[in-house]
Amino acid sequence: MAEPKKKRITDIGPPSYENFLPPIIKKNYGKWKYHEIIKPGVLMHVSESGDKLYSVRAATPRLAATDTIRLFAQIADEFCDGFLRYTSRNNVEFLITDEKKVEPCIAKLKKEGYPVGGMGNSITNIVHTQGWVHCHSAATDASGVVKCVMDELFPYFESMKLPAKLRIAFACCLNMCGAVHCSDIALLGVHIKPPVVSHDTLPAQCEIPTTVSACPTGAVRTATVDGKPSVEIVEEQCMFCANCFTVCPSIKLNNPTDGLSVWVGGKVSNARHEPMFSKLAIPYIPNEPPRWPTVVKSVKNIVEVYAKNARKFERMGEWIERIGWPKFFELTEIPFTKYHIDDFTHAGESFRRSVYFRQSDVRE
Amino acid sequence: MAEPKKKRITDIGPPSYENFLPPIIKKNYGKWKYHEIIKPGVLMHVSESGDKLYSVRAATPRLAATDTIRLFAQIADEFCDGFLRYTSRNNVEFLITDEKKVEPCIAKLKKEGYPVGGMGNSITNIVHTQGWVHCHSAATDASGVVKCVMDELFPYFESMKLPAKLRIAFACCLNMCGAVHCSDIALLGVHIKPPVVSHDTLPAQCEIPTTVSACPTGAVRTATVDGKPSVEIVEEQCMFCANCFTVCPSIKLNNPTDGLSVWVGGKVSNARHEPMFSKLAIPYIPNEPPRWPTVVKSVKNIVEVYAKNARKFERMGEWIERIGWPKFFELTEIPFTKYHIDDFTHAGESFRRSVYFRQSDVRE
Amino acid sequence: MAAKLRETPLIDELLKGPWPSFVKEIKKCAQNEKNERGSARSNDLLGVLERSYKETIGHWKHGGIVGVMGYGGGVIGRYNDLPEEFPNVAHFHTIRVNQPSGWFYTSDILRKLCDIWDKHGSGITNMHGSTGDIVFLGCATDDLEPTFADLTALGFDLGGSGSAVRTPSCCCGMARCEWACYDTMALTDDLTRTFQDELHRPAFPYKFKFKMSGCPNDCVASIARADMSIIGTWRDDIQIDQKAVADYASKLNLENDVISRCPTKCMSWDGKKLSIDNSNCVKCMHCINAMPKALAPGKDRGATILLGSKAPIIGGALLSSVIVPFLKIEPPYEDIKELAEAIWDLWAEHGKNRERVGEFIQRIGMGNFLEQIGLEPRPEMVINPRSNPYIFYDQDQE
Amino acid sequence: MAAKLRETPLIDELLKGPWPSFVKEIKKCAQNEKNERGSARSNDLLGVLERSYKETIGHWKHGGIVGVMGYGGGVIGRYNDLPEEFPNVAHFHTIRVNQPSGWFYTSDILRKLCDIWDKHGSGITNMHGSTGDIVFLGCATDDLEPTFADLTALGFDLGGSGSAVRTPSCCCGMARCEWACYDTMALTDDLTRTFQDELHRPAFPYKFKFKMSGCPNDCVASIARADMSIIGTWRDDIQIDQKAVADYASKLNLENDVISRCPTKCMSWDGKKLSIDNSNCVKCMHCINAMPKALAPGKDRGATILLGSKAPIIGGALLSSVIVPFLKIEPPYEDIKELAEAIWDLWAEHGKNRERVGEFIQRIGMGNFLEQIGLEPRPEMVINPRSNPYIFYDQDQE
Ligand code: SRM
Ligand code: SRM
Ligand code: SRM
Ligand code: SRM
Ligand code: SF4
Ligand code: SF4
Ligand code: SF4
Ligand code: SF4
Ligand code: SF4
Ligand code: SF4
Ligand code: SF4
Ligand code: SF4
Repeated sequence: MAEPKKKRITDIGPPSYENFLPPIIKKNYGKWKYHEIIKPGVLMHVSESGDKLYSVRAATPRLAATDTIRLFAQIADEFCDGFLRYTSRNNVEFLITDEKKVEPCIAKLKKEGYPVGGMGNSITNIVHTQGWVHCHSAATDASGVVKCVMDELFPYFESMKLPAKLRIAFACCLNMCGAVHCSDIALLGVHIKPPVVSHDTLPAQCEIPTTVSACPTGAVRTATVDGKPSVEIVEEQCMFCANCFTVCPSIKLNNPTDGLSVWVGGKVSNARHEPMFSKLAIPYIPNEPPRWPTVVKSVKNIVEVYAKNARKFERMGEWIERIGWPKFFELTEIPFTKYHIDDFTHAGESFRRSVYFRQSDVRE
Repeated sequence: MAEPKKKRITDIGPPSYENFLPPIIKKNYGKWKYHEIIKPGVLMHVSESGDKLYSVRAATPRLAATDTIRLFAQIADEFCDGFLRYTSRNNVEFLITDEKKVEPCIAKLKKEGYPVGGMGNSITNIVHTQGWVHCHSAATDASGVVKCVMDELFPYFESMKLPAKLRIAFACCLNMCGAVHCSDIALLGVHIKPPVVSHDTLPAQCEIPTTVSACPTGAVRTATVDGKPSVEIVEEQCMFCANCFTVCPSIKLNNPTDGLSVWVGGKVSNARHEPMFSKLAIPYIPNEPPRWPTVVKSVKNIVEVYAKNARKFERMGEWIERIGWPKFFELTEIPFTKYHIDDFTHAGESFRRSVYFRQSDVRE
Repeated sequence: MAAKLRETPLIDELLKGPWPSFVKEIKKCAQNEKNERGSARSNDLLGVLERSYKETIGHWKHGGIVGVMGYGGGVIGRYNDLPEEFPNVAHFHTIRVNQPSGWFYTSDILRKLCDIWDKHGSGITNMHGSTGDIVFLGCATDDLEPTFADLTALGFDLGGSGSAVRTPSCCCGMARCEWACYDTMALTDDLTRTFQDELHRPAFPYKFKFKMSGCPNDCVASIARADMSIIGTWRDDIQIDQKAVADYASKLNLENDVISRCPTKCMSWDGKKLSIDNSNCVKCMHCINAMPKALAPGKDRGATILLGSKAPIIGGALLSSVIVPFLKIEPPYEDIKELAEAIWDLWAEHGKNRERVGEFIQRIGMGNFLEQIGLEPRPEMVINPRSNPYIFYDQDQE
Repeated sequence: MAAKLRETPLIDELLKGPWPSFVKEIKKCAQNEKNERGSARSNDLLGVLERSYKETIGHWKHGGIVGVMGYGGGVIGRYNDLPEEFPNVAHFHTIRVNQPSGWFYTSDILRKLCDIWDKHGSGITNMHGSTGDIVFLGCATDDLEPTFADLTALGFDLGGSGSAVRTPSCCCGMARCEWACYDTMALTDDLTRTFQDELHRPAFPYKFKFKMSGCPNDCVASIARADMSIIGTWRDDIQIDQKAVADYASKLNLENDVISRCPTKCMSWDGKKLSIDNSNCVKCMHCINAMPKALAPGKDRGATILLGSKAPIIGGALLSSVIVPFLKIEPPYEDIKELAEAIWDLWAEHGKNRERVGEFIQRIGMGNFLEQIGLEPRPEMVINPRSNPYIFYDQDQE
């Protein structure tokens, strides 16, 4: 059905959030007094006026069918006068004014397969990226790994028994769209083989100087192949960052040998300790679809060792800093390799430049 | 008087230290039990055997006339059976076995103008370098500045009233032979004008490629001057490190505008806190011979503010870390400038990448 | 009627387990009777995915330049490398739809968005993309413009992509959090509106992201993921309700859980009264987080502005660093806008291609950068002053 | 008879004040009747210095290649740029004389050294140079060889200069310190003797310094000033004399001064007994320093070996970093010598001109470096594992 031609609308920006705020929020905007997590997945915010807002947080796989969004809309209609929001970590929150509706709302969500939790000292949703579902750059799948890891860590989503919040993030390549560089545990897709160049298509598809200068280590060099201008890769200089691939469609980096690495100890908040980067724990695990058993086992191990040893309020990185990295590797039984020692631009900043460490009293 | 020709002796190394150890040390070598500083400048070491060794520490200007060394030898004969040693910071220590000789030894040293002290929580001798006395590279004099600063800080040498040890070091150019990079207070000679090239002599005296590659910022470029090969300096790129000057005698960097900079908060020991680099406090003070009043005043100010505010056992850097750099600049009234913000290779590592700092409540 | 679902034994393994399954979501779309073309797409997506699971390799190619008229961004082009086998996902672009600030919705507006996407696309979404957008995943080239027309008619617009301002995002702030030190949602909305042109028409050396967090807990990871991070803070004294502290004292181990965890050890508790040496408080939030009923940020609130965080490509990841230690955040936010524009002008002129602002500052030097944008150097900008002696002394003054 | 002293009104200002005056020392030499040539030199030095003080600029030129036969180092050439005016310091080289370990002397040996220097040189010395040598300051080219002959006859030899092993130095260690975890003086003496060739005949890309400290207090600043830093430590429990602790408890505020200053908070004091969780002790020495009569390092002693510290020229200063977390230090020290030689071989082959070992390791990567010299990677070598994802995965293995 053809619609009548209208003036093209552009640059209007998003609709104002004010259209979507429930009355209780409009009334108490900026006047909340305190909050309490009344049970896993349920926040109660109390306002200066005494008003109370209950937020029920449910997991989503982020990748959502329109029908699922319609389901959430219907649940919101049933329990929250139609008001809901999403969180910065892809959970959905139902904004309830009437305390009596909290439990029925939870029951409904669980029934539909969207569990409630991820609050307080728990493991909440994994921030993640596209993987094999959509991105050309992916060294691994995203949603699949996330699903398997969360299936295993599920009890930590539904409870609040960890020493502190534990944030997991996932990115399928070194571009790190999942911003895994500051997470308690980060999973990162990695390529481990140098790029392969299609010399045939390259002259037409790529700007050679851009491609050469894209490489941070100078591993991409101009070359003439079969009389045509192209580039070649100095393999020893490649650290598989994929930057040449990003700027040149004739370069291929994806390879069945791709896999994942595991990083630990990052954080974003300023609470107690300044924000920290995640640090390398496991350099490489092969892709093992459909259930990625080694990744799952490795993450679970780290979570359990942390849960057992960290003190209350201690995020992963704070705990490791207190006990020292040698102890972390000892407790988790993860082997320490040359890959763990930084060798990029600022490598030297991570060297231990003191005698200030725990001497193990094991004889050499 | 010609001596008979002998076989040339080489590669014998220094005489063994064993030749010079007093009997009490030979006997108790590796068997000292504890020590006490019985008064400023006097250490008592007690051995497991109960033996006691008294070390009396006297200041020297490091630059010593042979006649002064002879004087020390004579004092050692008088009080220590001829045994003495120098310290890693250019003090001289008289190794006394007979407690009764301690006071007379001190009296003699003081009379000769070599004061006793520099122990415990004091300011000991300033580690320093050649300056205008000997080095071609010097942006300032060394011994002269040291003399003026120590004249002013003298009460801190003779007493032990500081919160902790306070180590001062001095280097007359960025080569930092005085290893000023890890001192509580460091004085560093600086050039602030770009090098001047003698195009006449350069072709004969310098290897041009070496000279060009010596410059860390690429400010030295090959050039042809009056038809002869030479180099030119891109002035905006120069940060006055003198590395081109070191490798090429036709480059001159010394200039009457040279001066000094002041650095604070470094340490070497592992006690409580890992070793730390010194950080920039005052970017530039002109050379003001003969008594360098501004340097002296500046150092004294920093010492006094530290002495007044630091807690017991807190080295300069530990104190500043506790109170924060904004407070340091506030208390010392030293202006904070763009020069204080690093802009060299690892600059970014020193940026404040958190919101984790003390907010001053002064309105903007 | 929706086509028969493809056989996908491998990814069907991902239907198992307690965590909600994305495979189930794609299957819902593949079976969506309201959306015939879309369900065929989703069905092919299942096939592609199964194939990737078998071969441990992805099947997507570099995107080309696709988009809507007059916009330089908002759409990510994506093509499949097995178009014969999976014709319905031969082109399978994503549309980034700018979310409302704070991700608040009504059921009504969500349904209308779903209607648009069922009409034109695969029915698959991301709620939300990592930058904050509503992501419509799987659009054919021809469907882009009609989707856009329906979106704008509903009051929505595209988000950013390419070398442009990216969709700003924020924590829920004052809407639902007692710690918000400024109105994150209002600022986000205002900046998004003000910078529509910079958002839709890439003109920078590289992308530029804004993220607003209401307090140092930083619930949108602003310090790690935004070229300009605006993080709420305060500069007077933490508000204390001593009675409430006393209540906590019976539930918490005040000494172990709060006092000794204060990073600057500026708190003390004598069994009756909690004292805070506010001049030494670094606003870390820990004590407030631990006792939300008893403590609250001060009353003289505002934000710290930081610049430059980014993912590692290619010099290594950066966190944002302090550029304005404290600023009152008040509409019309002219100071923030002027600051952003001054930065963009300088960066647009001197930045290299694909050089983020954080890298640019490090390359030209913070001192120079500050001078150019007209800010004073402040010791709060650094952890410590320089330790290397390589100072570029000015030559034009003595 | 010594010449008339030059008029030096400016530097005469430095005769005033309580601190011993170097000008007085130079004047002593200028008036030294035993040493006529030397006193003339010293007198001219006063003149040069006065001139520098007037003009605020130095008057020394680059050194040329001067030295003693068969040695590539040990002498620093130095020429004056006003030879007409100050002919006696036209050449004014320094000789570096290798000090005995720990700087211990007898009055007898000092007098003999002075005799040699009065015979051949200016009479001016540095006790000691910053690397540790006895420095004879102000020697004419012709006097170098005779001075050397007299020195070797007395049992002394030259120290290092140029791209060679530099004069090793050490703290007094077991000779006079209860905390020495190994025999610093014996090791220094042995290494110096073993590496005479490497010390006297520069064959490296740049200088290489050894410094030995007996414990983590590091009284020779080894961690900041040595390419190889050997710092004593222990790995069993700190020795505690509980009675002595109790005595301190009456003098010190044990809680404030010791317990709370322990960086890992691994100590506790119940009013009677001091307990240390030694598995968390980082061997910082603070508690031992604070209570030398009560505490002492453990009995299982040895050293940590670190590599690479240096002054800033040209990539910025470095501190040494851990390469061997713990090693028993026992004669004949074969392990240390082999390690040093393995490092030199690799560095000599692959190091760039004027590249110190610390810079070399950073350039080729610690992982590669360890592999080449045959050491295992250990987590003690880093503050933390890498945070950037740029891993050079080996291609020769799966
Ligand atoms: C809803 C949400 C903001 C939003 O606008 O969407 C949110 C909401 C709250 N956060 Fe947050 N945070 C949210 C993401 C974050 C993030 C961002 C992230 O994880 O990517 C962080 C930084 C994490 C990090 O450091 O890596 C974050 C770090 C915090 C902290 C600091 C925790 C710490 O000890 O480091 C607190 C304080 C606390 O929980 O004690 C906090 C506290 C809170 C409070 C209690 C604030 C309040 O008074 O309402 C809210 C409930 C907390 C809870 O879930 O336990 N929120 N919070 C986000 C929920 C994500 C989710 O679905 O799970
Ligand atoms: C004699 C000497 C070693 C030598 O072989 O020459 C020496 C001797 C002692 N040192 Fe030292 N230190 C000596 C240079 C150093 C240095 C090196 C330097 O300053 O360049 C350091 C590192 C300084 C730094 O961190 O920047 C040094 C850091 C220490 C420390 C750690 C202090 C701290 O809190 O950081 C101690 C422990 C203490 O004093 O409590 C210590 C302790 C000692 C003791 C108590 C050790 C002992 O039991 O005998 C000795 C007397 C201390 C005193 O002077 O107060 N010594 N000491 C050096 C005397 C220099 C001088 O003439 O003043
Ligand atoms: C869709 C999204 C991932 C997701 O699943 O959520 C995404 C997807 C892509 N990102 Fe991203 N980035 C997305 C958020 C991020 C974030 C997170 C954030 O914004 O908070 C980051 C890290 C923060 C940052 O900006 O540094 C991020 C850092 C990158 C980078 C590395 C940029 C850098 O300077 O290091 C690239 C590479 C590039 O720009 O060439 C990149 C490139 C890409 C491209 C366009 C691939 C490419 O090389 O051209 C991806 C398209 C995937 C696809 O086909 O669907 N993406 N990207 C996110 C945007 C959704 C949205 O609009 O809401
Ligand atoms: C004499 C002495 C200073 C002193 O007054 O004590 C000295 C003097 C010179 N040093 Fe040094 N250095 C001296 C100890 C040091 C130290 C300290 C140490 O060894 O503990 C350092 C810092 C530690 C280090 O090695 O990094 C030091 C770092 C340098 C550097 C910078 C090296 C670097 O890699 O950063 C240079 C520049 C060079 O090698 O070209 C240098 C160069 C020089 C030269 C040879 C000047 C030159 O550019 O050719 C100086 C000759 C001065 C003269 O004419 O008398 N000197 N030099 C010290 C040697 C005396 C001795 O043998 O005992
Ligand atoms: S992390 Fe890499 S593979 Fe994953 S969505 Fe981003 S660019 Fe694509
Ligand atoms: S993957 Fe990265 S390191 Fe390797 S060649 Fe490409 S750009 Fe260079
Ligand atoms: S610091 Fe510089 S000027 Fe001073 S002695 Fe060393 S090289 Fe010469
Ligand atoms: S002084 Fe340093 S920065 Fe300046 S030109 Fe010479 S080498 Fe380059
Ligand atoms: S960042 Fe602060 S203000 Fe915003 S939601 Fe989180 S805790 Fe609340
Ligand atoms: S906010 Fe943080 S720094 Fe401030 S008092 Fe509370 S715990 Fe201490
Ligand atoms: S380094 Fe240790 S062993 Fe050596 S003198 Fe200093 S305190 Fe004693
Ligand atoms: S040596 Fe240092 S770390 Fe070890 S117990 Fe003593 S104070 Fe603590």
